[in-house]
Amino acid sequence: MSHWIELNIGPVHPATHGIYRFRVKLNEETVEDVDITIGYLHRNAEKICELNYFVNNTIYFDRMDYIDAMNMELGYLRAVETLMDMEVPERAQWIRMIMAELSRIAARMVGIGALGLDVGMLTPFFHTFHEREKIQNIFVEASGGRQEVNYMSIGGVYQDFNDTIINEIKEFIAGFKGKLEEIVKMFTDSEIFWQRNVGTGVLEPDIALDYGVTGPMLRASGIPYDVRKDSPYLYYDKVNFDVPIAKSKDNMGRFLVKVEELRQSVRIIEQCLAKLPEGPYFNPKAKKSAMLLLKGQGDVFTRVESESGEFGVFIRGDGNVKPYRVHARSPSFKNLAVVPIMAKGSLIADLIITIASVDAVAGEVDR
Amino acid sequence: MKTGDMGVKTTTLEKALEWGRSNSLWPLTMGLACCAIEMMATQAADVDVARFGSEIFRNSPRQSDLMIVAGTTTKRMAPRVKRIYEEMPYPKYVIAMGVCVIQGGPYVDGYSVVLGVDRVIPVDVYVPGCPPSPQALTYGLITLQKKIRNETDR
Amino acid sequence: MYKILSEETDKSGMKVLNIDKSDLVELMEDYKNRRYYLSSITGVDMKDHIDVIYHIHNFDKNDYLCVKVSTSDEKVPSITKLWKAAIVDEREQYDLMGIVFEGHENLRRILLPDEWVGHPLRKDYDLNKVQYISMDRDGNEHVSFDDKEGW
Amino acid sequence: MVATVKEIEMPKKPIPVVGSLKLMYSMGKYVFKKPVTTQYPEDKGKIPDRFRFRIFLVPEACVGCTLCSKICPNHSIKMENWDLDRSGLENNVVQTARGDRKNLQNKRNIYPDVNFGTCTVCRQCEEICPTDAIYLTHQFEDARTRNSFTYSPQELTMQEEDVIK
Repeated sequence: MSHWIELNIGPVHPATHGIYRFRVKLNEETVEDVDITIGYLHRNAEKICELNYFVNNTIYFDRMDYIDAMNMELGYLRAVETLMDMEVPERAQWIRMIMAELSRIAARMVGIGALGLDVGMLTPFFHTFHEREKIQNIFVEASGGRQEVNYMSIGGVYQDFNDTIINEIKEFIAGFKGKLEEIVKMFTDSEIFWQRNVGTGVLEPDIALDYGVTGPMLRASGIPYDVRKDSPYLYYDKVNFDVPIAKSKDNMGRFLVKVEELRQSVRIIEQCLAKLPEGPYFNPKAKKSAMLLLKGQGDVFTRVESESGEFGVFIRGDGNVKPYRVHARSPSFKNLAVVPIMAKGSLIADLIITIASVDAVAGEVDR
Repeated sequence: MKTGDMGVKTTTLEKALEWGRSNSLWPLTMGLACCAIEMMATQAADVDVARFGSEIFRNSPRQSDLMIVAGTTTKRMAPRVKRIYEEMPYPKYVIAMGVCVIQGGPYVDGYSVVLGVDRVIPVDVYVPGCPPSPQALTYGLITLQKKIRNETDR
Repeated sequence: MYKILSEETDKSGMKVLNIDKSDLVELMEDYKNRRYYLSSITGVDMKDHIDVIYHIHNFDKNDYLCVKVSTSDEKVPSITKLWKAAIVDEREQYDLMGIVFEGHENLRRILLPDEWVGHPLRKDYDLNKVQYISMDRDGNEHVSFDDKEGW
Repeated sequence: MVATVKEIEMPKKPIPVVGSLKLMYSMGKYVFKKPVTTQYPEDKGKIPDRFRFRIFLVPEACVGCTLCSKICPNHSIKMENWDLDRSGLENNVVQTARGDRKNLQNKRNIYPDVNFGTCTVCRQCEEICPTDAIYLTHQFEDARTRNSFTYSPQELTMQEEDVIK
């Protein structure tokens, strides 16, 4: 005899990682259907972007995927620079690459720490946030902002790297390698983590493609798609790194893919530091006096690999100092839509882990 | 002691209560947006807000007496914030963290953001910054403690 | 058979196909059979008409393609039958831009409450007309123009 | 470009009791390590040079060009009329290469006032300012119990403690 329950999770709930509302239809303990309500953090960034100058809008992109601000800025600025035919000096590109990878590590640290909290482990949270704090100190050292950095400008970066920053990054990388293995061991040595992650939240590759899922979720389903590799931006074609995939398609696979990506990020940063050239760090075309006069015309759609997947930005300019239309293709928005498929037939407790492994960020889902 | 023992005793009792309240503020995790991450960082090892008696971030409004509204409050979220605030037991305090919560922040031009959470619930301490660093939030907490002990009004 | 009105390359080096909206489903079906997947849907309000821009992607060939449709009566055929990714995308564009996707089974607002008046990303949307949201005991949201009812 | 794909190996499945003991050991190690917590109000920790928070103003250098109010993404900066000559400020001089002189460039006598209740610390006003008159400093301890964060040009020249008074 079946017993139907409708359970409400959210909008404010520690397991939702942001403010979404999950209405779960339960057959005793088994999830039959999940109805996701989003929009509690709809901050109309796309509308405001139309009212502002091109230079202003980086701050709204910072706040989309707020734990991975550097990649969001990069996504917007790539589009703007393509629109304006603005060239970025070599040094600025390498600096951007280092910062993007550091930002990816910082974002993953939040994601993994929060996953630990959901499984019931409090300790990894403190370790991951300590590592994140170190990265944020580097960001402050470079830009002055901790989390929403506003570091990259049109045609380069606002402030140059100096020796202190480079030394700090080197120090961090040296310490992080060992620390990461220790954090991973904390998870994989735990019997509970193992039981709750293996075999839950299975996502088949054809469903993932059909729903437009990208990022670590797609890679964990066995499809090696990474924007950094397939259509390289910055100098990702000049560094060596691997695209990790997992065959298991479950939550454990996603966790391991994310961890492996961290190792690859460390590898990329090391190569970047070795190759960092001297030279100007911004394009003189976008200097002080011209900041408000930058114009663009035409359509452009560029994409970068953010921590949760393929982040695309569409901009249409009408030859004015303000963009005509800005649209962000946010990966979390698509990734979250597949949760009902992944959770169907699983236990209610596994739904929480599935949501955590999606790593959706509310600011990016709702924009 | 000229005005009678009772008066003196009540004030000292109140002082003791204030002192006790101010040193055991248990915050509620009201992480709405970007500032939530910095709020988590405040709880984590590097700043460790537990040193001020804010021992643990509770997930239930029934168990907490301090609501840190961290992040943009949209119009859709405002009724829910109010409902959660009403569920908290007295005495309750509110810290508005970040400029979005104070006056709308970067989204003042928009159509879906509440321009200041003090239109919805009463706020005790405002912590500006976008987002405020964990130290700034800790300073806000100290300000709140001082306010509870009637030591500051700024 | 569908007809491509014009073909161009945009600034980011992406191939752009301009087509008529009656050919949309047919063209998309053809590309779906060639293992293309939907990436994003964007609506642009050009005041007298609305441009709907589809970005599709082939993972094997690593090829990105842009399909542009223009509509003057706010109606475009839905492609949710081809890709499930279109469900949320079309709902978002309906919500913010007011494009009606014909054939979409669940075309409701997704980011704003159901009672919201107007589509905010339209160029003629009046930002000075502030709308306020309140919630009753059951959790249903109500929208009004009166600042006493809601925030 | 051919993607270099790396398939992930599953780590070894933990043996139930041994895994937990290993975890206990790895966490127990930290008992003997130095604490990482900064004792905040007493010790402010390491504040990097470029850390920026509250906006300050050098009124002698401001030329009243209104660029900062134009670039501010959310209109936190507005220009306000403030007569520097009559404000009683003693060092009403601007230091230039040609010597000290009065702030004659600011003919309209307009100076920025900042609403810190909406300022996102994006530092674009500092970037665009042609004379480096507006700048951001380390000062982050400005929590208040009232929702009044608008700083007049005069208050922008003062330290936080003086503003409260």
